[in-house]
Amino acid sequence: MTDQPKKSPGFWLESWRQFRKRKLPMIALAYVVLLAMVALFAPFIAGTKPIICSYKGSIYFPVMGYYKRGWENPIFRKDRVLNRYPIMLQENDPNSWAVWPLVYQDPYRRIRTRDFAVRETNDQGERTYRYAKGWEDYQENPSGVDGKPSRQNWFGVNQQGFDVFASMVHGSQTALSVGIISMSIAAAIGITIGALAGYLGGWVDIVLSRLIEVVMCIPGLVLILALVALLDKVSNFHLMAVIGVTGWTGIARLTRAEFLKIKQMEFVTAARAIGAGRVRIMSRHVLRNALAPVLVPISFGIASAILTEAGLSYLGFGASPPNPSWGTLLQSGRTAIQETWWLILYPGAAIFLTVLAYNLIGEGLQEATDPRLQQAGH
Amino acid sequence: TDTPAADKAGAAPGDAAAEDDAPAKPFKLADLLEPFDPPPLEEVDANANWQDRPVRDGLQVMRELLAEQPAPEITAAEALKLKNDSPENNAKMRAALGRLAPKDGSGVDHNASVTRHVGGDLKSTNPLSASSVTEFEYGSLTMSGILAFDKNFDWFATSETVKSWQTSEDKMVDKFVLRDDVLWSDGTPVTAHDYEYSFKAIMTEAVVVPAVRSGVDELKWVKAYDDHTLVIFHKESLPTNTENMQISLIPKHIYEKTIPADPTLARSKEHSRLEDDPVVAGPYKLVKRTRGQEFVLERREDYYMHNGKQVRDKPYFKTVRVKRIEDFNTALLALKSGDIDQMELRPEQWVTQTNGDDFYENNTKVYDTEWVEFHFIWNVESPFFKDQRVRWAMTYAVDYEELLETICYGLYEQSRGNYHPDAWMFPKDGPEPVKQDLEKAQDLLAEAGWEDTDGDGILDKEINGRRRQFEFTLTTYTTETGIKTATLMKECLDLLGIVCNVKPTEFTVMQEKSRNHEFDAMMAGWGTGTDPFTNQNIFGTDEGRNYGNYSSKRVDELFEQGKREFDREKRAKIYADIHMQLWEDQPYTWLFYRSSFYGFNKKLRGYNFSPRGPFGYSPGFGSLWVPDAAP
Amino acid sequence: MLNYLIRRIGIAVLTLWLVTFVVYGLIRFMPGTPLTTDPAMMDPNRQMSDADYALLEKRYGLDKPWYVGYWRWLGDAVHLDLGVSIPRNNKPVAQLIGERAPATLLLSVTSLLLTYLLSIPLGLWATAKNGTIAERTVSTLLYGLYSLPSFVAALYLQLLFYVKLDWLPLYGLTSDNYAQLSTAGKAWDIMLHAAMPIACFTYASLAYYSRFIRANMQEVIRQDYIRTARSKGVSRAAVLWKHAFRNTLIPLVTLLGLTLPGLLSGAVILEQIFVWPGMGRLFFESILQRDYPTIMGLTLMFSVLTLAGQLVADLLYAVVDPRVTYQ
Amino acid sequence: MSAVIDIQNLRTYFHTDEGVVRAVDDVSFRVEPGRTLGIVGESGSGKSVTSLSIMKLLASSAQIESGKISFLGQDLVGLPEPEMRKIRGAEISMIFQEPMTSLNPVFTVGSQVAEAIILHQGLSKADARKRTIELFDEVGIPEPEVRVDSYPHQMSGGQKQRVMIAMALSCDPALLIADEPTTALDVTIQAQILDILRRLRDTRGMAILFITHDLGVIAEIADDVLVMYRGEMVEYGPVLQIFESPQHPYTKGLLACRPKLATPYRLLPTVQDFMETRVVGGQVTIIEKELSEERLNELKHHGRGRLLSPKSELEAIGHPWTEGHHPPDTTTVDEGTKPLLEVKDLQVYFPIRRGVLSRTVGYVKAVDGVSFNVYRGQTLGLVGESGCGKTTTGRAILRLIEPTGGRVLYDGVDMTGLSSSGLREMRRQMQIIFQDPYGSLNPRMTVGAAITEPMNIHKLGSGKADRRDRAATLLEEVGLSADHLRRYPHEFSGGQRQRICIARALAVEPEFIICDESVSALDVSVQAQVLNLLKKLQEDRGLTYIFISHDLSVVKFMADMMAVMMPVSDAEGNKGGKIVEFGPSENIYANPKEAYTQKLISATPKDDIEHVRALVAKREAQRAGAAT
Ligand SMILES: Nc1ncnc2c1ncn2[C@@H]1O[C@H](COP(=O)(O)OP(=O)(O)OP(=O)(O)O)[C@@H](O)[C@H]1O
Ligand SMILES: Nc1ncnc2c1ncn2[C@@H]1O[C@H](COP(=O)(O)OP(=O)(O)OP(=O)(O)O)[C@@H](O)[C@H]1O
Ligand SMILES: [Mg+2]
Ligand SMILES: [Mg+2]
Repeated sequence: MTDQPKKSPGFWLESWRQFRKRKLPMIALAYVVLLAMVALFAPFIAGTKPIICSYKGSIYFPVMGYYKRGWENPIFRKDRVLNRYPIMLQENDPNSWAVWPLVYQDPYRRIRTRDFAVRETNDQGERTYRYAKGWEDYQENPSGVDGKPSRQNWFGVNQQGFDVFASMVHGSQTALSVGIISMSIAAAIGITIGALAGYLGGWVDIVLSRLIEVVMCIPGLVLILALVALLDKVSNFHLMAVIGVTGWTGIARLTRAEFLKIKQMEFVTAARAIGAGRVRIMSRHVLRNALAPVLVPISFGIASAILTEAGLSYLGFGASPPNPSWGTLLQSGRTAIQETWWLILYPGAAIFLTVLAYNLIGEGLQEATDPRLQQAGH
Repeated sequence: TDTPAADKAGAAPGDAAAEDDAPAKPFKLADLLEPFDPPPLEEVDANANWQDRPVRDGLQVMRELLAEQPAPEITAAEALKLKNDSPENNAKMRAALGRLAPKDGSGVDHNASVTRHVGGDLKSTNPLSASSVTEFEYGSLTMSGILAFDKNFDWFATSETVKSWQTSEDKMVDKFVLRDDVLWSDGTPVTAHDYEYSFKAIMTEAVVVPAVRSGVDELKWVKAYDDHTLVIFHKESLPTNTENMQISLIPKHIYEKTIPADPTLARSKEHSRLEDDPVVAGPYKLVKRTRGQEFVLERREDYYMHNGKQVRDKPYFKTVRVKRIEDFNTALLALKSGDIDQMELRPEQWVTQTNGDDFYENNTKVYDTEWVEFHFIWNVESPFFKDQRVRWAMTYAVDYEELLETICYGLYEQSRGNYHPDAWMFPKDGPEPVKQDLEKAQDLLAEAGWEDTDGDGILDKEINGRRRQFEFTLTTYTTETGIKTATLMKECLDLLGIVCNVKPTEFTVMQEKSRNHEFDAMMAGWGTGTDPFTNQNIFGTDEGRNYGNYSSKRVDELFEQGKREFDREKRAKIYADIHMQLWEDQPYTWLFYRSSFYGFNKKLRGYNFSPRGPFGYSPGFGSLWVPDAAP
Repeated sequence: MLNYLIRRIGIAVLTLWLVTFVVYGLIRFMPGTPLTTDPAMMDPNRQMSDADYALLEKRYGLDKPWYVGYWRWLGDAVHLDLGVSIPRNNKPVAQLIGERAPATLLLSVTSLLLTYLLSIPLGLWATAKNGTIAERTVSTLLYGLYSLPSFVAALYLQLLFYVKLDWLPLYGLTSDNYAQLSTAGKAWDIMLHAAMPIACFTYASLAYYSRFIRANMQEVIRQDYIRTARSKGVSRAAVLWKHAFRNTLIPLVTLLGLTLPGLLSGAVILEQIFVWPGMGRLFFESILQRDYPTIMGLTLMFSVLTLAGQLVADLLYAVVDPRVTYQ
Repeated sequence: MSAVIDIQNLRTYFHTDEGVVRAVDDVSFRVEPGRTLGIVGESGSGKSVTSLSIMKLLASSAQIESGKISFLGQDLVGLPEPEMRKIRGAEISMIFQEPMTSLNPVFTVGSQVAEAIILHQGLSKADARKRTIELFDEVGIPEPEVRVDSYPHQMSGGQKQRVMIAMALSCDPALLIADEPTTALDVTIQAQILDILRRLRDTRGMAILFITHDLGVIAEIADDVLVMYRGEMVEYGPVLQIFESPQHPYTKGLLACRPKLATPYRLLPTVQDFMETRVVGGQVTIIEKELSEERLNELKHHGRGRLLSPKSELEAIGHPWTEGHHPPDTTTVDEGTKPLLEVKDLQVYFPIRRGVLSRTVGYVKAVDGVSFNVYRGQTLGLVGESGCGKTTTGRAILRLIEPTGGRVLYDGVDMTGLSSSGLREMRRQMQIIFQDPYGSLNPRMTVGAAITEPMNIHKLGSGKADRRDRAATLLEEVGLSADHLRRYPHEFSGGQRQRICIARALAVEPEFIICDESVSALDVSVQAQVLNLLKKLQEDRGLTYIFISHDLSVVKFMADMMAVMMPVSDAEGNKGGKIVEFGPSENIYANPKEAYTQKLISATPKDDIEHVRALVAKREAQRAGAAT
């Protein structure tokens, strides 16, 4: 043989190569990755616990307390710092120093003056505050309609005075995980069941189609309420599980329909003729060609899970509060929609960008997996 | 609009669910009552040594009560120009706008109509089926009973229906002489027999009554000696007997035919028809009803006119439209545009959205304190809250300042225990409001043995040989204030090293868990009864509403004493003692008293407030009026 | 095929049985009964005695184990008796559903029609113009709409069309003076009332449907037979509409089948905001109140619709694609 | 006379990830009304792309780089799409090379033809339908009234092709572009089609651009011939000139490679015997070669002679073995040997459904009681009218469709009773090359993946790299290059796809292959190469083939035994595909018994120089007659 053939990279790798060439989907992907980073490092971006501090001669990382409360060193509780790091560090140890998160705000509480000042009564019996050094400019968060975006509260505050920016930063975890995890569950179940039903047909189809119908018929609300009634602490994970476990039926039906159509095609017969097994035909031959209608509900599903979470919060069945999620923020903005526009605008924009991103990725994926599109120089 | 289901049920009386209960119990009127043979009237009269009780006109009572208060500083027109942005303005506006119409009804626009707003649906128009606020509201407009209480919870017989009211000296018998000019809306006169029949129907096992049996079942017997003479026999001599005599009234001449055939009150054709075209005895009559949406009442001319003579005050409105708008934002928009004339405002609506000209253009707003307190209930049986010190630690942990200022928008007052400070039974030197004191809380917890021994930041303690983390669930209704308050508590407890999981819970689950005492802690609220004895079922050992399992011998004894004591002064002392005992034991952490906020259309006048809000008493809604030349 | 239908219906009955069984078990398993809230709703002065409570429980058969309750329900349901709503004063469930269905259908059918009417041309247009600036802008706009929750959009609509412009009524199904209107006036009145809810129902699904159509179209327009159609000189629109679109009907039919049960399910939040007497609220309230007969009645109805939707979709597959046959 | 189409220096390139593919590189020609230009050339040389360039129906990655296409004086290159649409279908129509995928699966074939008629001739629906039926009848579709309502998947390959022809002819275009329009048609129908084309051309002055690889067909119809090679035009001139004195070595090769009915060769000469191409720095140089005596000998004597069924069986089927009657190297299978494949009374019925409830109202008896034996190492040729059930037979043997009745025994194993895993095992040994190469390739799989997949499944080769090497070798063996591994099916020409399918079938090294019209789309040079390969494999590995084709010369070249299939009416008048003649291929050619077989043999186009001369002379005479 004269020339060594270039390595052929396989379907998914090739798709990725194609995907990479597309500008918009790549931007969207970058956005999602950025979101993931924000979610991961949320306490570093917005929080009230120092990232790193020197206190009484040792170095601590109180910020870890956001991930797991035990990771915040117990010395702070013993010294009754009680979440008032700015002032208490200085009060307890004048030599201490600390590196603070980008924004001194907390998604779980309102920032109050006592965080960075001690209340004193002066000789005239008036109340004054002694501020921690370097914190003199800080103000406590306003609440409700007074909480317009400001230098300190970039995106304003909500009714309770919780910082919107901090809530959104920490809420990106929910936004990301609720969407992706629930839809991964739904897609995995939906595609598998739809593929089996559509391809195998016969009694398998009869049984699986009934399963789809049963799940479709059981009202999701009943399931969610039953679950919420049962659990003491409803976490986002539970919601993801419910959304995922109930949300696959549409995907399954679409997959099944597509499989019904594609299995009649000649190349499937050809695959059978070379002795390919069912699993192989389903996964390598049919599924690849059935992606178009299935990618849409998945990419929208990721986005709509975020909205579902918001809707559940609206009805009072969301995750246990305080649950900094975009949905709950939006929801809380509803009560005074004319005044607190920032509670609609920022989370709304974030949801929009995310919906857009997932859809662009979905579109990109669809194009990237379609070899007939690949040459059309983008 | 009859469905086969209704027909079938109508044809086959009895309840489907009870079908297989071996020999289905035949319908027997008043089968829940102990047999009793009321003595002849002469005998009753002879033994009673009657003492007269007040027979009053609700509006007149109100006029007198208002007269005791200082005269309004400003006129209504001035009040309507004011903005309600300070307690002073609120007081002025309430006084000015609360003025009642003159007794003779002059200056009242009797052709006016009003559109009210309710949050819940009118499920049934049958007085026996009433169970929720909306139905009792409907009842107060369409029915006129024999008894009522004023804004201070003082009882009287209503002069619209009653000529005289007497109680025997031993408080075991009450006698009413009824007026003969009250007619059902179908023209039949209302008689004492209607009351007797209503009572008996309520006390029939087969008849489905969700709520109205309570209280009435304390009565021994109700007897109509003739059309006008109604005598009520009690089981015991108690100050609370008066309340129990509130019998929901139904027309005997109609229901004695229909109830035996359909004790469910709803399934038969006839009952379905009555649902939408009820026969009423009160000032207004139902003319239209769209379930889940609205119902419309119209003034009955034969209510105040009898044989061409005016025998009662003419009700002020021609039509009363009651709309159900669940969504408070929509309701507020409707109020602003004049689509509805009155609504209860949410606290956040009070502080936002109702301060601009768009609100004041058509409306004004007022508020008043209600005797509704909110609290955390601690389940005394739970391993965490058995210890009184822990409960106190909880009380000290609450950041009241934040709670009142931010969550309650500075609108509410901090609660100081079981009874309201304005109430007559509140102790003279009652407890002072608690201030947050985390150090004290920490110390109390430490005393109770809760300490963070493993350095994970969470308090723990050895209970029954096992180390337990201090982690509990705080259940709350899915209301905004509830969730916010619970969230604040979580934040506060977090500082103490206690994990508190906030769990907003739907009403039914909350109720179920409460009844079964399956909770650690719960955010809840109690409204007030008309009498302090009603709190017995909240704090008495093993009582129905004692969800937190609180038990104190002393409190139990005091309640029993209070129930039998007729003297107001002595009762006040007894209930004050209860108050103090409860405060010491802290089965609850009392948080705040809720106020009620109302938006009214500018045309409306005459609204006043009782500790239960503007409508839950006599005359309540009946005092609202629209001046002749409404602005 | 007739055999197929009969078999499918037979299986559907079994499915229905399974669904109702599971749902009944689930709702009985949830804490609380229809009576739980009754004592709490009462005047603080009054308290329901345990005896009264037990009496009520017995009356509604709640003292029996749940499976007994199920069999009873099933027995009645087989005789087309859906029972009566417990908290709604024994109103027959069939009547309740009957009262709510028209208002719900008005919204859902109109909005479904609108969705299809708008999204099909949009989808086709987007296919033809794929990648152009105009198409990108429109898609982005639609995604924007999609991400705006309807409970927010509803409020803005109310502010705009009611408060600012005063064009549309704020809430409800009819005006107060509805009874006095002429027939045409009545229809117009209802249409005005329905306008905002319909808009809220429709706008979000536009993005979804048009994107769905575009995705499927993109797969099809690269097939050889599209080239054939073009070689015949068929106009661009006809190529898209007739040749390509027909080939994307299978997924679309599936989607239609999936939306069919949605026709009667209503939307809790929107109905609450617009005080719309629809199924969504009824269902939601019934669940909250543990109104077992009503929940079951509604579940049964939804299930029948769902199953019908699936069956119709399966039958339509063979109509829209001759290659698919019934086994 | 002004040209209908005049192309000058056309260049059409594909811009792909791997670089520019110069599919058409500087091609110029013109066709006058009433004349036919035949385009021949190597598979993949740019014939289809040229025609698509004229139609402006190129894939989005293709671009006309330069050149002029003028149609009736109008420049098409710069013509806006709406204008172009008016021309398409009405003035220029095209028969696409792959009829299988070119029909819309959800419309009946009739409606697809009628659409064009309604569109361009403004006929009513009913009239259009009538006209469609007429057209169907004209192009030889049996039972046209019924067939108009068939869907594409219900028709055989040849039937679909005829639908495409009907569609193209429906509007009397000024220019007809026919891209391999008769590949899937048997010769009788091919002759019928050619007749129609000729008639239209002569009576209406239609210009025809006829792309084919069959030089016989060229001889039959073309006035001028254009020979393409690697995107370039290598020879262009009147048909006689090309046949008489081919200039370019490629043309010479082409003329020599074609298997003829009377071919003496056992292997075929290929173009490589006439020229050598060298690619030096992207520049292709062609070096002419002479077919050496030595090579000729090799071709004539290499390879095995015919292998006939055992004598007893020959006896039974009416072709007794008579010593001396057979070519000297003919052998028979030993008596008592078990046949490798036994087909017994095979039946395949397709239900016909009607009405809303799609009740079954009858059956298409595609295969109705077919029996035959194939012995190890033998090649069975299966010929027959298009639509008679050849493909269906092949599929039923492999149980790709469930037979309605009958039995298939392979190596003693009953195929009809096998479980799915058993079947999968069998498919290691039995392969089929599908008639529809494009449809049978997964559009989302590269060619490399498609060819290595069977090896993966059956665990052949030692690893990924090894499999890829084997795939590359296979591709080269069928005349493609290893570079093609990374490409997707849609990036190939029709003939290239067909070769990919052959390579895929060979990948598992099967012992039995059904070739369904497997070389029909290949130009003679590549066809020769592929046929040689198949023969060589048979010799080396003892492969067994069923060779389905309508091209009798190819079948005769390949087959030991031959079966002729035909729809035969039974007592009730229902037609069912049956074998009407079965025997040693030499015998059948020499002495066809069935009238149909005779017709087939006589209708085979001839391309010997005398015949071409006669044809040309006749045409000239006709033209002269018409002119006066
Ligand atoms: N979409 C595409 N992308 C890249 N290359 C392509 C594409 N389509 C065709 N080609 C290449 O262009 C060349 C010319 O193809 P074309 O279809 O014109 O061949 P052809 O002469 O018609 O061959 P055949 O006789 O096999 O049909 C081939 O080498 C083919 O591989
Ligand atoms: N799925 C189907 N439904 C109905 N009829 C079918 C179906 N598939 C094939 N047929 C019919 O069966 C007959 C045989 O078809 P088959 O494809 O075997 O023909 P063939 O001999 O291979 O023809 P060709 O040479 O044209 O490919 C044809 O008349 C065809 O119309
Ligand atoms: Mg070609
Ligand atoms: Mg064939």
